[in-house]
Amino acid sequence: MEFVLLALIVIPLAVCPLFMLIPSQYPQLSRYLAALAGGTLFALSVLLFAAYEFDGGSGLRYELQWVWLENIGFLGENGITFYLGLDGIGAPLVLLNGVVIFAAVFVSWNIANRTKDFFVLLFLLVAGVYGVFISQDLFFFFFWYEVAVLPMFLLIAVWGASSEFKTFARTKEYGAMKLTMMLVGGSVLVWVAIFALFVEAGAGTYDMTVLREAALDEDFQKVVFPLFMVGFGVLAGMWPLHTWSPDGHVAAPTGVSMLHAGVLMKLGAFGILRVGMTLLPEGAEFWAPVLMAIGVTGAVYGSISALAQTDLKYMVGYSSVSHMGFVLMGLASMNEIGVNGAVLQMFAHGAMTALMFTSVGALYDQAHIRDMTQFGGIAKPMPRHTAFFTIAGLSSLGLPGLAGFVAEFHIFVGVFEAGYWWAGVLGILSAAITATYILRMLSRAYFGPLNEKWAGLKEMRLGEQFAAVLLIAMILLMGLWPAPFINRISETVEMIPGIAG
Amino acid sequence: MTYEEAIFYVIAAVTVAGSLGVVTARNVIHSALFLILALLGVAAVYVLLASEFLAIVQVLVYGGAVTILILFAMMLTRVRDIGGPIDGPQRPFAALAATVFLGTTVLAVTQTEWRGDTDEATVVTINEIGEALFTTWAMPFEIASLVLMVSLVGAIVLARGEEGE
Amino acid sequence: MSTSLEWGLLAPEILLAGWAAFIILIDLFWGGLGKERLGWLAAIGAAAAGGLSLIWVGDTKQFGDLADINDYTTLFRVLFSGIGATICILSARYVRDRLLHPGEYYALILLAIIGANGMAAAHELLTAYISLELLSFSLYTLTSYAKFDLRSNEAGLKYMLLGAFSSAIFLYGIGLIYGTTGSTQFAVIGEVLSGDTSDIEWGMYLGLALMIGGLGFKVAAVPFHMYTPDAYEGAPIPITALISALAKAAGFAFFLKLFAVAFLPLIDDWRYFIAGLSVATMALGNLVAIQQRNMKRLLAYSSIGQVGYLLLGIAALSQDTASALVLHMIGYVVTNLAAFTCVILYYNWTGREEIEEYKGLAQRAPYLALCLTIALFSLAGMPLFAGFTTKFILFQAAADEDMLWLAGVAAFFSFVSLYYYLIVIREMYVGETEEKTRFPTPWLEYTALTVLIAGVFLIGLYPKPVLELVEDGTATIFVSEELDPGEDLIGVP
Amino acid sequence: MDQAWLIPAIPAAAFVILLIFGPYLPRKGDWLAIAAIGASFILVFPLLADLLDQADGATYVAGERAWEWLSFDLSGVGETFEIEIGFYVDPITIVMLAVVTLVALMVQVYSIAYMKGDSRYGWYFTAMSLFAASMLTLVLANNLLLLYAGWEAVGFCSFLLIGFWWEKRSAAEAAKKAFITTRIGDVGLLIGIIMLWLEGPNTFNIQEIIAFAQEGGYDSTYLTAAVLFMFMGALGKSGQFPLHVWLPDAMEGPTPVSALIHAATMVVAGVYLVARMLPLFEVADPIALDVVLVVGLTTVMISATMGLAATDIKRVIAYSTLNSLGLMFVALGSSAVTAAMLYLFVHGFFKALLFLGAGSVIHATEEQDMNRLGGLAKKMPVTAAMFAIGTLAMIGIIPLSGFWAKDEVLVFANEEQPLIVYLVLLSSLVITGLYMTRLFVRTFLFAPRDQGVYDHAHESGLLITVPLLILGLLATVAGFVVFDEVGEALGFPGGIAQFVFLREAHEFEFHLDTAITSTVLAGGGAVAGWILWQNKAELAASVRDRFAPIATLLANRYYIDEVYQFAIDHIVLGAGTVVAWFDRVVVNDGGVGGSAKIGYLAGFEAKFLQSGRLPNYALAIVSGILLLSIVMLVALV
Amino acid sequence: MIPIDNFLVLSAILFSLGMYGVLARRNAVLILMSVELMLQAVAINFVAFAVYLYPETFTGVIFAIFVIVIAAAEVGLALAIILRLFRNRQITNVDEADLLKW
Repeated sequence: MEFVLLALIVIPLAVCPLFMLIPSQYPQLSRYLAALAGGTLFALSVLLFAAYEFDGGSGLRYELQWVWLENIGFLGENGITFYLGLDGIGAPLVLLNGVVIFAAVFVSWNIANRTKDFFVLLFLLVAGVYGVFISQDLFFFFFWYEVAVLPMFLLIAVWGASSEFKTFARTKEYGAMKLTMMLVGGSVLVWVAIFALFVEAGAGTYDMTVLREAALDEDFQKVVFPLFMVGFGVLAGMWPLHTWSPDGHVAAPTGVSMLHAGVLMKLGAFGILRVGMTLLPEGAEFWAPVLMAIGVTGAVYGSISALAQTDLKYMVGYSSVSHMGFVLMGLASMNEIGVNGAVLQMFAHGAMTALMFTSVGALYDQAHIRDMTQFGGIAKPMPRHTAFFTIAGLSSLGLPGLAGFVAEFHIFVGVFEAGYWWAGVLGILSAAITATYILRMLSRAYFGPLNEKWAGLKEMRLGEQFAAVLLIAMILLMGLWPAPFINRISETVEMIPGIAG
Repeated sequence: MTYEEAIFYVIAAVTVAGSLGVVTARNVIHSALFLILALLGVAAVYVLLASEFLAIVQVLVYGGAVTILILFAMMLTRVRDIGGPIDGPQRPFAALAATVFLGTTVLAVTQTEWRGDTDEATVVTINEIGEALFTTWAMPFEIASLVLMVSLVGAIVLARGEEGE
Repeated sequence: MSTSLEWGLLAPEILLAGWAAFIILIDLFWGGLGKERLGWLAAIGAAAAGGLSLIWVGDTKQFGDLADINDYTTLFRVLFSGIGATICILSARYVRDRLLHPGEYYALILLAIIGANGMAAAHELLTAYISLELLSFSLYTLTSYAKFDLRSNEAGLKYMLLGAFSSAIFLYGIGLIYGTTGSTQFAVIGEVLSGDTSDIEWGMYLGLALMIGGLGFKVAAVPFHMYTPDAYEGAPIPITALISALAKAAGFAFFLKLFAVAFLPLIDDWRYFIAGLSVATMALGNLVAIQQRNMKRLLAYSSIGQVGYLLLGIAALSQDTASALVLHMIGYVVTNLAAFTCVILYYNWTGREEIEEYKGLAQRAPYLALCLTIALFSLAGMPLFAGFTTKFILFQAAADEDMLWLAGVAAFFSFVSLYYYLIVIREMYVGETEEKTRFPTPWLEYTALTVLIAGVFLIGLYPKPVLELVEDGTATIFVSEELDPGEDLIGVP
Repeated sequence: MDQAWLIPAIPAAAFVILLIFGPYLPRKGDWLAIAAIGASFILVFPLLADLLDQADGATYVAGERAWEWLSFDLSGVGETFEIEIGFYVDPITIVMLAVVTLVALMVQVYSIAYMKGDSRYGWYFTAMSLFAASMLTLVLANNLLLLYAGWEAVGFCSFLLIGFWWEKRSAAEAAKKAFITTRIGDVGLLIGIIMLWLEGPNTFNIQEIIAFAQEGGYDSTYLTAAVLFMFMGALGKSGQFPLHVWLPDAMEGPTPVSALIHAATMVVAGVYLVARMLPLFEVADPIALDVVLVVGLTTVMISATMGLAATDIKRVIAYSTLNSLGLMFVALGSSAVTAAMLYLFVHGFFKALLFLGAGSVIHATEEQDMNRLGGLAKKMPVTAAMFAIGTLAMIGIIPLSGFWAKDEVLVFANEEQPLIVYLVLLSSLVITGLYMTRLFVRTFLFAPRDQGVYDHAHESGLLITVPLLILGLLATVAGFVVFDEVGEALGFPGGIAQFVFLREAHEFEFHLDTAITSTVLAGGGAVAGWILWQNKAELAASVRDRFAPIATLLANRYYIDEVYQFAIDHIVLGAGTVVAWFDRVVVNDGGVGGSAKIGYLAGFEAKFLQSGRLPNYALAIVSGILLLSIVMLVALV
Repeated sequence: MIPIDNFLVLSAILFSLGMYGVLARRNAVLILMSVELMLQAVAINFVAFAVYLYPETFTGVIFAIFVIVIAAAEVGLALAIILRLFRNRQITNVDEADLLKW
C-alpha cells in the first residue's frame, strides 16, 4: 500500500510531461488523459480512505521513508527525508482531494484555449496538495505547500475572467497577483517559523515524528506558534488576511476555484493542525482564545458580507471565508470534539464549495454574467442545476442529513465544551445568516417567475452533472453516515498532544 | 630635525603640491603637468625609502610613458576647447569626504603601534627582488603579464578606427 | 635554489592562456573558420581546461604558498570553465551578427576564466588581487566591446573608472592589513589576528573596512552596486551573462576564502557589518527591481538581490553556511545562465529586451517561455527548482548560527522578489501579440538551455550529490593549515 | 415494539423510490406514497396494543430501541461522545403518530383530485412522503439530536411544499420567509440542545436528560436558559408570537399542504417538543412556564383579532390555527399536558376538515377571496355541511370535539393561572365565534356576491368529499374520548386522559360552570357574527367604519410584517453592505493594497538614486566606505 | 632616520587628494589621473611597510611593483575607452554620459 501513497504524488507529476507530448491540435486527447488521471487518483484516494484503519501505534500507516539529505552541514541523522505516511486526519482529506480533482477535470472539460497547459498546471496543483496531506517531513511539507501555490498565478491569469462592477473593477491579473502574493507572503512566516523550530529542537532533522517528541520550552512555543497560525491562516482564509479569497475566486475559472476553495484553503487549516498544534501544544493553548476570536469574526463577518453580495462567485467566496472561520473555531476549541468537527468541516466544506462552484460555473458558462439580481426563475430551464445548487446551499446552511450539519454540530459542541459560549452562540447565528443569504439567492435567482431573457438556458453538461453527482454523493455519505470519517479522524486527533478530553 | 628629515619634508611638500595641482588646476593641461611633478616627487620618496630600483621604474614608467600617453589623450579628445566648469556639482561633498577620510586614516595610522623596527629602513637589493619575482612570486608575475596583454588587446580593439569610421 | 614550484599544478590556466592565443591566431590567419565555429572552439578550450582540473580531485597541493590546489579550487575551476564554455556557446550567434573581432572576444573570455581561477586558488592576497585585476580588465574590455553602441561604451567607462577607483581602495585596505599582520598569506594573517591584536587594532579595522568596501564593489553589495545596472544594461547580452555569473561567483569564491581563513578570528567583529550590507543589498536590490521595465536591468537588480542572500551566508559564516553558500551560488549561477540564455535567444531573434516586448512569447516559443518561467521561478525560490532548496538550506544554516532575524529578512525579500518575476511571466503568458511567427529553434543553444534547466531541476529535486561535492570543497578551507616548516623556502613571504 | 422504526422508514423508502423512479412510475407514483402512509397508519395500532399490554395499572412502560450512529472516545476518563438513532414510544408519541398518519393519509387521498393535472404532480407526492417520514422521525426520536434532524427536515419540506408553485414570486418569497423564520427559531433549539448536553450526562438521550434534571443535576438558572432557548425553537416552528409572520404567508402553498403541514402536523411539532420536555420546564424555575403561557396568550389574542380582518378564507383558517396553537401553549404553560395533547388530537381533525373544505371551495370556484364568494351552500351542500361542523368544532359548541378539549384547557387555565388569563381566554372565545361564523356566513350563505364564481361552483368529486366526511365524523366523535368510560371501551384502562397523562391518574370531571360559560360566550359570539355578516353585511361594514383605525390595523396584521421587513432590509442587509464595503475598501485596498503600495513607492524613490552619473556612483562608494570604517572603528576599537 | 609614520601620513594625504579628484572632477581623463595618484599613494604605503617593518620578506616592494604595472595597464585601457567614447559622442565629461539611468 505504501506505493499507492507514492502514486498519489507520482501520477500527477508524471502526467505533466505526458500532456506536453500531446500536440495542441488535439485538445480532446488531453481531456481524456486528464479524465483518466483524475479517475485513477480518485480511485486510489477512495482505496486509501477505505483501507486506512487505526493500528494503535502513532496512527501513521503505509509509511515510506527515503533519505533525501543526511549528515551534511547542520543536518544530522536522516535530516531531510521524503517521508510519506497516511494518518487519520490525512485520509479524509486525501479522499476530498481525489473527489474534487475528478470533478474539476469534468467541469473544465470545455476549456478551449491551451487545454493541455491548463491540465498540466491543474495536476501540478493536485500533486502539491496530495504532498502536503501525506508528507510527515516538515521540509517536504513546506515544499509541497509551495508547489500547491506555484501554478495558481498562471491558472487564474491565463484562463480566468475579469469582471466589471459598478464601483470597482477586478481584472483577472489583479486577482491572480494578489492571491499568489498573499499566499507566498503567508508562507514567509511559516518559513521563518520552520527555521526557528529546527534550531530550537536541535535534533538536526525535519522528521515531524521526531520533532513532536522534542520538548520545546514554553516561551519559545508561545512566540513561534503565532507565526505558524498567521502564516497558514492566510491560506485558510483567516479573517484579516482573507481578502484574496473572494477576489481570487471571482477571477479564477470554475475548475480552478473548485480545487482552490475546495482543497487549497484546507491546506492552511491542515497546516495549523498538523504543524502548529501538534509540534507546539503549549503555544497553541496560549493562543487558542485569539484564534477563536479570529475564527468567529471570520465566520460572522464572512456570512454578513456574503449577504450583501450580488455576484454569485463573490457570495460563494465569502461563504468559504465564513465556513473556514468555522474550521478555525473548531481548531481553537482545543478539545477533541471541536478538532474532529474542524476536520469534518474541512471535508464537508470542500465538497460543498466545489459543488457550488460547479453550479455557478455552469450558469456562468451559458449566461456569461453572475449578477444574481438579473436572473429570475431559472429553475424552469435548468431544473437539475437548481437541485444541485440547492443541495449545496442546504448543506452549507447546516441542514441535518447533509455533511454541513454533522461538521458544524461537532464544532459548536466543541466550542461550547471549551467554554467559549459567546463564540458558540455567534457561530450558530452566523449559520442562520448563511441560511438567509443562501435562501435569498435561491428564491431571487432560481425560483419566482422566469425572466424571458434566460428562457434559452440549457441544462448542465453531462460532465458537470457527473461531477455534481459525485460531490453530492460525498455530501450525503458524510451527512447520513459519518461513522467512517469520525472513526479515522478521532483516533489521530486523540494522539495530538495538548488536545483536551 | 636631522638632515634626512629636512630632505623628506622638502620632497613631501613637492609631491603634495604636485598632486594638489593635479586635483585643483583650472586648466586641464596644467593638471597634467602637475601630475608629472607629483610622480617625480614619489620617485624621490622611493629613493628615501632606500629602494632605488622602484624609483627608476617609477621615473621610467610614469614619468616617461604614462604622462605622455595622457597628454596624447588630452590632445586627441580636444579637451582644451570643451567649455563648462572643470569640477562637478558635488565638489563640496567631495572635499568633505576626502578630509574625513584623511582624518580617519591619519588617526588610524598614527594610533597603531606598528610591529617591528619602525625607524630605520634596510636596503633591499635588486637581485633579491629579481629572484623573488621569478621564484616566490612567479604566479602573480605570469598573471600580471596576462593583464598587460588584456590591456593591450583591449586598447587595440577599442581604440583602433574601423574602416567604416 | 631549487624551489618547490610545480608549474604542472597550473596546467588548466596555462592551457587557457595558450588556447586564447591560439584563438586569436586562428581568427587572424584562417578567416574561413567562420565566426560561429570560433565560439564553439573557445567553448571546447574552456571545457578542456575544466576537464584538466579534475586531475587534482581529492588531493591538496600548494603552488609555492601562492595558490593551493585543493577541492575548493577544483570545484571553482570546473564551475568557471563551465560558465565560460556556456557563454562562448551562447555568444556564438550574437557575435557573428553584431560584433567585430570575435577572436579577441573569445580570447578575453578565456583570460577572464584564468583570472577567476586565480582568485579561487589564491592562497595569499597578491595573487588574488592580480587575478582579480585580470578578471576585471577583461570584463571592462568586453563590456565596451560593442564599439559603436553608445550604451556599451558608457557602461564600459563607468565600470572601468569605478572598478579602478574601488580596486585602489581595496589595495589600500590590503596595505594596512599587510602592515599590521606582516604577511599577505591568509593562513598567516589568520594566525596573527587570532593572537592579541589590541596594539594594531586601528590599522587592522580600517584595513578590514576598506577591504570589505573593495570586495563589496566587486560582488555589487549595495552601497557599491551603482555600476551594476548600467554595466548589465550597456554590455552586450552574453557579457552581461558573463558578468552576472563569473564576476559574482569569482568574487564570492575569493570573499568566502578570505573571510573563512584570514578573518575568521574577527568574525564577531565584522559579522554584523556584513549582515547590514546583506540587508541593504536585499532591500534595495528587490525593491528597485519592481520598478524595472528593461529585462537586463531587471536581471541586474535580481542578481543584486541574490548577492544579498550570499552575503547572508558570509555574515553567519561557519562550515555549514559556507557549503550552503556555495551551493546557493552554484544554483544561482546555473539558473541565471538559463535565464540569460532565454533572454539572449529572444534578443538574437527579435532584438528586443524590454519586458513589454516579451508579450505573447508563450504562444510563439512555448519551450523558450517555459524555460524562462522555470528559471524565474527558481530565482524567486519556488519549489521543484534549485532556488527553493538552496535558499532553504542557506537560510536554515544561517538560522542555525543564530542569525534567525537575518534569515527572516531574507525570506521576506525572496517573497518580494516573486512579484517582479511574476510580472515577466504574466507578460509572456497573458500578453497577446499580433505577430504569430513561430520561433526557429536554434538546436545548439536549446541543448545548452536544456542542460541548464536539467541542472536547475537536479539541484532543486535531489541536491545530495552537488552538496557533497561542495562540502568536500569548503571542508578544505576550514581546516586550519599549519605552516608546514621543513622545505627550504627561499624568501618565503 | 421493535418494528416502531418501520413507521418513518416506509415513507422514507417511498420518498427515495419516488425521487429516482417517480416520473417513470404509472400515475407518477401517487399510489405508492399513499400506500406508504397508509402502512405507517396501520402500524400505529400494533404499537398501541403493545403499549397497552405492558401497561400495569395506570402507568405505561415506554419502549425504546437505539442503534449507535456515531461514536468516538474522548481521551478523558473513558468517556465517549456518542450519537444514536433510536425511537422512544410512549403515550404522547402514540397520540402524535395517530394524528399525523391519519391526517396525512386523508390529505394525500384528497390531493389526488386536488392536484390532478399539475405539471409537477409526481414531485408533490415525493415531497409529501419525505415530509411524512421526517415528521414521524421527529415524533419517534429518542434523543434530542435526531429530534433536531427531523425538526430541520420538516422545515425543509415545508419550504419545498410552500414553494411548490415556485413560478409565483409570492410563493417563492413565502417559502423563503418560512424557512428563514423557522431557521432563526432553530438557532435557539440547537443552543438549548448543546447547553443541555454540556452540563448534563454527556448524552443527548431525552429520558436520561430529564432524569438527570429531576435529580437536580443542572443548576436552575442554567436550566431555565437552556429550556427557554429550546422554547425559541418551538416558537419558530409553531408560529408563536414573535415568529408567527411566516404562517399566514405559508398559505401560498397548495391547500392540502396547508391542511397537513399548517394544521395538523408541523406546526404542532413545537407543542410536542414542549410537551416532551415539560418535566424540564417544571424543574426549571417558574419563569419558564410563565413565558410559555404569556406567549401562548399573546398569540391567541393577536391571531383571533387578525382573523376578523382577513378576507382570504385560507388566511382566516391559518389565524384560527394560530389561535388553537396559542391555546395549546396556554395549556402547556399551566403544565396541563393532557389538555394540550387532547386539544392537539382533536384540533388535528377539525382544522384539517376546515382546510380541506376551503380547498374544495377553491378547487370548485378557483377563488379564495371571501368578498367574491357567498351562497355556495346550495351548490356545494356536502362541503358546506362539513365546513359547518368544522366551524362549530373550532368555536367549541357543546357536542363537538372542540368543546371538550377547549374546556379542558379552560379548566386548567382557571385552576392554575391567575384570573386575568382566564378572562383573556374567555374573550378569545367570543372573538373566535365571531370570525369563524363570519367565515362560514360570508362563504356559504346569503346572496352570492360574484355571479360568475357562483355559476362556476359545483360539488367536488368523491375523492374530495369522502375525506371530508371521515374528518367530519372524527371531528364530532373525537371529543368523547375525554370520558373515561369511552376510553375503557376502547381498551384504555382508566380512559384516554390517564393514557396521555404522565403523572398520577386524574379522572375527568365535568366542570359544569366552565362548560356553561364557554358555551354561552362561544354561542353568543357565533350569533353576533351571524347578525353582523348576514345578507349584505351592512351592519359589519358600519361597525368597521366606526372603528376604522382598528380595522386597518388588523388588516395590516399589526404592521409586524412591515417592522420585520424594515429590520431585515435596514439592519441586516444594511450591515451586510457596510461590512462588504469595509472589507473591500478598508481591509483589502487599505491594508493589503496599502502595504503593497509602500513597497512599490519605496522602490520608486530608490530608483532615482541611480542617476546615471559616475561622480554620484563614486560618492556612493566613498560614503559606503566611510560609513563602514568609521562605525567599525568607533564600535570596535 | 625618518619614522615610518611620516611616509604613511604622506601616503594618506596623496590618497585623499586622489579621492577628492575622482569625486570632484568632471573630465574622464582627470578622473583617471586622480586614480593614478591614489595608486601611487598605495605603492608608497606598501614600500614603507616592507622596508621598515618586514625587510626580510619585502613582500611590500613586490606588491608596489605590481601596483605600478597594473596602474600602467589601467591607463592604457581607460584611455582607449575614453577615446572610443569621445569618437562616438564627442564628450569626455562623465556626468554627460548618463544614457543608462533609473
